[in-house]
Amino acid sequence: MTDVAEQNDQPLVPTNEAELGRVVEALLLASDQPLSLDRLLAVFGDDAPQRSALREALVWLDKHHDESAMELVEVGNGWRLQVRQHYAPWVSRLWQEKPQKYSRALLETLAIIVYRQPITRGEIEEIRGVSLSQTIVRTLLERGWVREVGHREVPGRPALLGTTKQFLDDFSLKSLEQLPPLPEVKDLDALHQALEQLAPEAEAESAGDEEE
Amino acid sequence: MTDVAEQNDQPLVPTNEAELGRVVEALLLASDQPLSLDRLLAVFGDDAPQRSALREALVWLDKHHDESAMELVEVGNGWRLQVRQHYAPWVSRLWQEKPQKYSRALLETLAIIVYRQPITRGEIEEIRGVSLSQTIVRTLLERGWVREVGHREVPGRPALLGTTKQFLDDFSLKSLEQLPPLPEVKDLDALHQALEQLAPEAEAESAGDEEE
Amino acid sequence: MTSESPANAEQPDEAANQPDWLAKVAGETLTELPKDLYIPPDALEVFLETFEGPLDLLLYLIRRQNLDILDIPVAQITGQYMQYIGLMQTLRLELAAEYLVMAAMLAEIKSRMLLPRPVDADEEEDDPRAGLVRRLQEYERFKEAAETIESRPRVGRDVFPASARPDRVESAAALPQPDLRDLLLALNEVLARAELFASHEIAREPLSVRERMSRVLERLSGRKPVSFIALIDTAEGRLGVVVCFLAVLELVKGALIAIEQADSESPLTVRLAGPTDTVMEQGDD
Repeated sequence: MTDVAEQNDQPLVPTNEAELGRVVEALLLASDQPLSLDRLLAVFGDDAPQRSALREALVWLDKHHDESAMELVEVGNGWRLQVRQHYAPWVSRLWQEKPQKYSRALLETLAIIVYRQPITRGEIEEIRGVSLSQTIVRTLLERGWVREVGHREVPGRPALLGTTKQFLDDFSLKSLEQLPPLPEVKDLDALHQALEQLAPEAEAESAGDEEE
Repeated sequence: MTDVAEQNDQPLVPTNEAELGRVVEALLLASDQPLSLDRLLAVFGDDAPQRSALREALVWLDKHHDESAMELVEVGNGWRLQVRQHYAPWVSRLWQEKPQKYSRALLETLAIIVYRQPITRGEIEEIRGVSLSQTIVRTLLERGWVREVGHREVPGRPALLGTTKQFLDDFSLKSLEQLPPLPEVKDLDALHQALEQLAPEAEAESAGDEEE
Repeated sequence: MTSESPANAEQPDEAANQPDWLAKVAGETLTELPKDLYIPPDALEVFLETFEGPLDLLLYLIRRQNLDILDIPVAQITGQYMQYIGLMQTLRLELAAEYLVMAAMLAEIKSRMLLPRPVDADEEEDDPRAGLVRRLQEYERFKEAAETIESRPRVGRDVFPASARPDRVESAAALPQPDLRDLLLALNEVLARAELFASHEIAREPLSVRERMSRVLERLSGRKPVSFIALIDTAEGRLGVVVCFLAVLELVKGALIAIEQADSESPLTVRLAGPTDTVMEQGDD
């Protein structure tokens, strides 16, 4: 928290192996994907260090984490800092602890993708009137319910999102056809009727309390 | 990293400070939210270490990462490992997308909620002198920075808005206490004087007593 | 919505009191401004967007006066304010309502100030400006607080949480599984908010076409053209063929793919629309 002031758009070039190692560490920690050497180099812009220097920094980083819960591994797409397998049991207990509920925002986003696919983030934002948080999209991608199916050929080439087979499976649908068409969704009574048709046994008893 | 084999569903209780520290490190890294002491303890189930031991492990962890690019901080929801501010400039170049910028209207609204919570929309509008756009409230709710904490018992039962722990997390605050107090009324006399000019013949003595 | 107002009429000498005003237009600092305006009209729109409402604007005007010209004539602030309103009305009508309310309030204050007051009147209670002063002061405090909040290190902008995961986790954690009801109710809520969905065309459009559009795009994601026939699975029957055909048409309409045919004899091929296929207008709803 100390030397923020001296930082500006153009970060300083790290001068030694350890400092370069820490920059790489920061990058790997902040990224949720493995980073290739090229991707790492790109961050430095014109002041990119030598490839060899970067490799040395990775070696430094690896050694430096000898005593931590993380390890540096090289995978197909590049380098990744990951939690050592040794600690996986605790992590799995953390994750198991509470299957949270998905937010309304996430469900709305998913519903829009279902009905309007293929669709870009921008278009989703337009419909919902709110900016779309990165986390929501990531969760949907991780869950395998949604994936990028292409790009819209406009400036920026935004990704187009669509639903997957996995989505159908997880929601017990044979095809999207089984979902009620939009007009019914708009009419709350018709919606409930459609829902009951979908799964008469399951929905029958909870018919009263759908609003929260 | 040799004894993976002896690990099974029931992870061993870490026996020393450093090992406990590494378990905590693994948990914090794997969680996408800060973790409180309670949540950390819950992971260990029946074999939970002492609270004090956990605290010591956190101290160990903090010290252990002295020379790394990350730091341990305490925020609203608990503890978080984050990239040191020093390395933020490189990290922010990792992504093409610029971080979301929030409008002044949104920030003013947020500030009013922070300092005047619980507060209704109407009261916010009164302070800002403009009607509050739906989008602003929705964005604040969606970011999880603000939520409805109740209703004012007046006609219409308007919702009361307040800030959340997520707000503290996202603005690196342990508690609201850490924010500076609401700024004092600015050079009261000068402001008043300026208004005086509206009608110089009117009184000049009501300048002293504007609280709030 | 008449822009004629009493205040407008009484400021012919406004230009004489021109403060040494600075405004930024397209990055350039203006020190000299047209005699009849504080801000040139085309800059005003941009300029106004920097104000968050009538209080903000009023505060700005007062602060301005305060710094530069304390000896401004009485009607100045109101007059200036009215002038902004007039311009706003021509440029950004939707902004005007709240500003008009403030203008009315200013006019009211002014008129009450002109009236003689009973000698024994309670000073505080009777001061028509007291309420306004308080609101301005209160507002200014939050304006400042907003800046403080903005400058806090923010996750995603200045603060980056460190994350790492184990390569694999043995027992897969139970993930939340919403049911269809949740999903549709969420959709229902968006629909209630966004009339964008109201389009009949969309309403009639079978969902399977949407789904197929995604499939087709995926299929083409290798960037290699695919023969149109290859996209159709005859095993799906008539309906399947129709759905596929509609999906392709939709995609063409949305400029997402392009259909090509070398000559009238050769087969139709379908490929992703390239950056070269300039699209003037996105086939939006």
